Amino acid sequence: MAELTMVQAINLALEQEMEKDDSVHVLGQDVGVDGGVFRVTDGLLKKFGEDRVMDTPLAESAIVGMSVGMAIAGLKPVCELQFSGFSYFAFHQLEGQAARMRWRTRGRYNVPMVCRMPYGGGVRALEHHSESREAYYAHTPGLKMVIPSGPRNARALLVSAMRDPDPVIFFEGKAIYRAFKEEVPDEEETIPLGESQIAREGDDLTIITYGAMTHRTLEAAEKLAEEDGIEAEVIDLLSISPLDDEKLSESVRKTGRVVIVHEAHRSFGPGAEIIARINEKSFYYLEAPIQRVTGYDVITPYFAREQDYIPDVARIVTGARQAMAD
Amino acid sequence: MAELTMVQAINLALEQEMEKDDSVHVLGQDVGVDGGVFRVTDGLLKKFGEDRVMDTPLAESAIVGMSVGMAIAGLKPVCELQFSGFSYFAFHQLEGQAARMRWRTRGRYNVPMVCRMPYGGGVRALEHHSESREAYYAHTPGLKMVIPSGPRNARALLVSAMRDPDPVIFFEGKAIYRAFKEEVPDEEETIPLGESQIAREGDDLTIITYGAMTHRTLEAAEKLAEEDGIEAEVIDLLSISPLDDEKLSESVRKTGRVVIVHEAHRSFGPGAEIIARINEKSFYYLEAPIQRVTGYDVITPYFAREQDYIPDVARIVTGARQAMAD
Amino acid sequence: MPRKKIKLEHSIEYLSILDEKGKPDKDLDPKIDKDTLLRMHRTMLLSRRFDEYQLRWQKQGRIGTFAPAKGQEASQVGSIAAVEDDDWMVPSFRETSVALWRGTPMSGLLLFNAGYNEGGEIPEGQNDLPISIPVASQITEAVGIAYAMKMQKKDRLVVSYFGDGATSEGDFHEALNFAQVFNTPNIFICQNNQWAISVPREQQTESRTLAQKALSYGMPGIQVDGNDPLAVYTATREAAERARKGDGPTLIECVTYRLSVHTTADDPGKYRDEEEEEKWEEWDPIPRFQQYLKDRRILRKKDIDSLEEEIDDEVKSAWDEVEEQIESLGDPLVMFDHLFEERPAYLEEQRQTMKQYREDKNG
Amino acid sequence: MPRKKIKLEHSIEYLSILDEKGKPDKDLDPKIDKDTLLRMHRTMLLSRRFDEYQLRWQKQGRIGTFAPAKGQEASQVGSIAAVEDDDWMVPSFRETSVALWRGTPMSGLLLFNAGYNEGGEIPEGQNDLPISIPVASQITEAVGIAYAMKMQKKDRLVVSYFGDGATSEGDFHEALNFAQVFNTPNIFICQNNQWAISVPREQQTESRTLAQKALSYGMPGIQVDGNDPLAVYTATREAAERARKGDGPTLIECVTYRLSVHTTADDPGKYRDEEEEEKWEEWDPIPRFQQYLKDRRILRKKDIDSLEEEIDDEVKSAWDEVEEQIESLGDPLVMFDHLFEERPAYLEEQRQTMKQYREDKNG
Ligand SMILES: Cc1ncc(C[n+]2csc(CCOP(=O)(O)OP(=O)(O)O)c2C)c(N)n1
Ligand SMILES: Cc1ncc(C[n+]2csc(CCOP(=O)(O)OP(=O)(O)O)c2C)c(N)n1
Ligand SMILES: [Mg+2]
Ligand SMILES: [Mg+2]
Repeated sequence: MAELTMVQAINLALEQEMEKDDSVHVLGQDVGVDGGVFRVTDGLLKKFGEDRVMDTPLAESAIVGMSVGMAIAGLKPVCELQFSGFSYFAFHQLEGQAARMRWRTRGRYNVPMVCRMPYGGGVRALEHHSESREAYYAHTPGLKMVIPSGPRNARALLVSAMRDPDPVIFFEGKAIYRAFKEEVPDEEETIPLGESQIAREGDDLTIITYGAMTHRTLEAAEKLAEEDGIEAEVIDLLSISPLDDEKLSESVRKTGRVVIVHEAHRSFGPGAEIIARINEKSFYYLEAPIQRVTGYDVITPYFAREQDYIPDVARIVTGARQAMAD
Repeated sequence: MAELTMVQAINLALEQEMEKDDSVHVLGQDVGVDGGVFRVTDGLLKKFGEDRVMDTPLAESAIVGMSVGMAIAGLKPVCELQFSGFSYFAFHQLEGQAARMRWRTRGRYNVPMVCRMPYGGGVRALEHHSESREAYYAHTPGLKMVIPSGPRNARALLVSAMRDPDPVIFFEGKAIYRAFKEEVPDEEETIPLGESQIAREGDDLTIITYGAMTHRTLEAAEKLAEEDGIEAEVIDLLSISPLDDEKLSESVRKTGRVVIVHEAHRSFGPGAEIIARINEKSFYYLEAPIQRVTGYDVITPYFAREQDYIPDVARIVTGARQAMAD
Repeated sequence: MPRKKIKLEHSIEYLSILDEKGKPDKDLDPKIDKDTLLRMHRTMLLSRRFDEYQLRWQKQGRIGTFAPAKGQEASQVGSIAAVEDDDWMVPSFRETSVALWRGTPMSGLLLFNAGYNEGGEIPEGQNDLPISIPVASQITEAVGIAYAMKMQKKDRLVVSYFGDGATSEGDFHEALNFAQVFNTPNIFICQNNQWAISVPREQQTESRTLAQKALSYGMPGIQVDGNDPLAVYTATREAAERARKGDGPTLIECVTYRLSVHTTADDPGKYRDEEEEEKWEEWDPIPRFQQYLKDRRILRKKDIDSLEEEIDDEVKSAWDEVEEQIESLGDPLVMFDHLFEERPAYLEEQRQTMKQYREDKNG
Repeated sequence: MPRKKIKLEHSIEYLSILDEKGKPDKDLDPKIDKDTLLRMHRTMLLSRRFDEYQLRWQKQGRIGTFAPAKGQEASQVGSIAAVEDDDWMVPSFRETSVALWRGTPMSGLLLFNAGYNEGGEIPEGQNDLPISIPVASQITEAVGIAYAMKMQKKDRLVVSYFGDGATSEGDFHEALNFAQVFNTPNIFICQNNQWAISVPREQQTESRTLAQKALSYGMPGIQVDGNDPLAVYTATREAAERARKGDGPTLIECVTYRLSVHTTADDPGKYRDEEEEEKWEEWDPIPRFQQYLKDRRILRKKDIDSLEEEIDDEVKSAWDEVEEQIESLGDPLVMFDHLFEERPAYLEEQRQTMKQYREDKNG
């Protein structure tokens, strides 16, 4: 048991799985000698050698396409795209090859690969380094879309993702890479993909969120309890696709009021699907319109104004009060 | 005034605009000598020459990237991607360059380009030829996403798109390219982007749809009137982004019951955002859960089973009855 | 001195062995054994006849659109015959002759062309990827597979196919660069059939050859007469030897011609001259190869006649087979299979909806 | 005869003019006029000092991460000085020297690096695209602009910049192919600075030079000493002449070195030897160029001293300027501007929400 940052926890997951399973390979730009631009793969090259920790040329489509080929032929590639904002260079490979190979061959080939990428704002980075476009991948049949919210669940989810027989898109919130530490057990832990967690229990209101936003949401929930006496239940989705409909329904039916919080752009974003699911499954339990507290439908602004784009505690509180007031 | 198919109507829009405006260029694979694989650009090469009707090499990213450059420098490119299923090869150019250039330069450069592509099923085509992934583009800030439903509005919308100072993604339903003809006036017509049309008036139920699905929806509406005495209002969106919130609200507040019909995959699809908007703007008017009649969350099946994937009249009727019964 | 020519790693060669009349260059003849030669010939002929039947069936609406291999049989068979049966094969979408060589049943191809996903199933034991429709989309996969072979210390290489048009796509470039950097056992077969739908080779790129694109990666590249199965075989064999020795990938440009339509949705009359087609008809790889086989007394006129009959029966019975298969196929609910190993709840729900809907409709 | 070598359209040359001591090859010296030489020198020095100050300011948290041009000043200034002021310029993300040559105020660059979108504004009249962070992402745009120039019959060409790593991206390949096919007036400047973050040039691709990648497109390509402004200038000049004559694009590989960090988020100590850095320090383009200028008696030691002082003041006052600018900038609501020419209703709604929210918070 050690206190680890999320970067360290992900590193641990990779290291332990590579030790256990020879077929796991890590590949991407700067993942070897440099240990990754965020140091997530630090030390792996030394331990596992360059055949298994592969510094690739600068070409996202080939990184993903090569991973798909490796996965078909019996390896378990974990590829890193340096920022999710560059994954669109490989979009055709992700939607056209990774997501379809099992289906196209009626199960003859499957693609057990993980495509890791940092997402989201908060580290004073450049354009294209702060986006949160998980909806693209969640809308793509054949892909799973996972976003941990902290060291411990990041480790457990990544282990599950590496063992999953199908391609998993794995977003890592840059803002929480090193923001805090958590106890992470040495022994292996997994969390089934598709299962969310109740991050805080409450009866008055359901706040649904994930990734880096989970922490601001929890803060907001405390504030609501203190200042308004509102006890919010906070659901940390962990998987954006598949969505954990069951846990969502349960909570919504209990509280009747819902807020959704995400960094992603509002329109056609993850919040929309969550609203649609609740509409379908729990319409008659709803007492007020569901509130979306999200990024705006603008290009994610450069870092000086990024925090005005990303939902903050106050905006979440405002959204929650609105949901209660209606 | 002539009776035209949608292919002919789009061709007319291109021809008239190219005549009027020297800066309009058409480019893409096979758009010149061959007149486009669907013959949409037929005759243009002969009339305007190869400088303005450009057969390009086989590279989607360069087609879009080159168009962006042309647009920046004063031309008005209308590029064709052969099928929307291949647009992901250019996804980084669309989201990263076309959509961002105005914003990135604070308006110094704008990108008046149209990116046309056939979408959707129904023509017995191969894999990747039948998708309906407009949600990807609708979720992307800086892009407009337009889908006509027939010859006359296709022509009018394309003229608007070509004159729009910003990039427009223009989906053309293959299934309705030649399915029927409509009177299309010789004189210019335009429809403002972002404006939907009431395709059928009714007081009992609102059915929201667009593109090729509009016709099946209208058929379903007739059937509902005949068999159930239900008068459905059918809204043909025309623009997926921006959505015409006003017209949606008006209708929903009148009927209180809603069905959404689209070919796109269900989860994280356009229907989700429409539900979210209605939730936000007209929650208290809703009398029952909104029904989604959509494509499933599977790879669009090959053509032998495609019609089981695409919503048909009976499925729409079932969805409508459900919306009325709840 | 300060302005000097740079020496490249490789030079680009052109190779042909059979002349237009089917006479071989004696020194270069790869001396393929008789059985292999006959199997090559049979596959080429079968592919040709199968294309012809399929064109008819497509007109009759029995199958949907497809891409005939006519004219490219030598490029396809010459290359695939030069590697082992358990090497990997990664097609594009026009490799009928290759598929037949590998053992894919015609009924499978027909099923695919009739619009059934089940047609994409690769027979167990055959190390082939399925057809991928987007141009150049699985060249990177071929590199990944080759890398896996290397890691697993299997003596297997990967042959992958694509067209002249595909060389313009970014993925072609990225894949070949990766292959050379990771020194993978790949053979890249570019079937330059002179056309990418309506775009002629000369408009696709300004490089004199496609083979020279290998220089961009420090990779050996060679251009061969793609209508000469012996030349294609020889070049592939050499590439395979290099690959197996651990000397990395090769790009082979087969200069050939698409003698038929692009797909059945296409009308070449819109963009190319009949004269050009006629010129290339004279270079048809099948008669040329037959002449060579006859001259070597491996094949007689009457062998060809009886082979033609045999093939005719085979193709026709493939149709009967596929008709039966179609009848025995599951209902459309199968579209919910094989998305993931385990079907998640939301998909099962959708499946149930469809099931219910079909039951309501049918009864 | 049937196995023969193919002749390529072009051969690849290497060009250098200044030797390591700054002595020119007399025959090759492009004889640039004195004013231009001095402007080149000033820009290189300004760029160097500006980088140094920015590194400091970044450490102090005044600006965010950025990519220093240190070591590449000759590649950048040598090339941009060889074209006209109203030619187009398409940068990647490390072209500080180019931006300064073109007239971009340092305050604008600082504003950008301080995280303000307004810093991306291109001064009116300057035909430059803004920085684009994704590698290789606007090479295709450069081709589109060049095509537009050709169509509009303007005698303007387009110089675009990218690194060694960028040559691995598909977009590099697609763009160069399009440029040659459409015969556009493009000059592609590849700044081979030996590293793509931690990946050395030799692992990026196996081709001996990057210049030879031009052969893939039938395009002229040349490799030059990128730390020699005269060689870069000469090669660019030749390319510009070809482009203006309608003879199409050129690829120029400038062999140079990134003397500093990749960006301020990077630690080269993790992946490269100090020895290598020291070796390249000796080839620093600035002292070499200064020696040449001194030898030609265009520049004296004391001119350099006073120039250094001038530059120091200039850079410092740029910071004062940008501080003022930042204060005068609008509030974050500006993020809703410039998405579209007209703001659609849904965006205006979101803007109002933000406005309301800010008012509530502040008052
Ligand atoms: C990415 C992509 N873009 C466009 C198409 C449409 N398309 C199908 S085949 C083809 C031409 C391919 O030419 P080539 O690579 O020479 O192969 P050939 O058809 O000649 O065998 C095109 C443009 C496609 N399938 N995929
Ligand atoms: C598409 C894309 N992938 C990855 C990155 C992250 N990244 C930024 S710069 C860089 C290296 C670029 O190398 P090179 O092209 O040689 O340019 P240099 O930095 O040396 O100037 C990388 C990988 C990016 N910006 N864009
Ligand atoms: Mg071809
Ligand atoms: Mg570099």
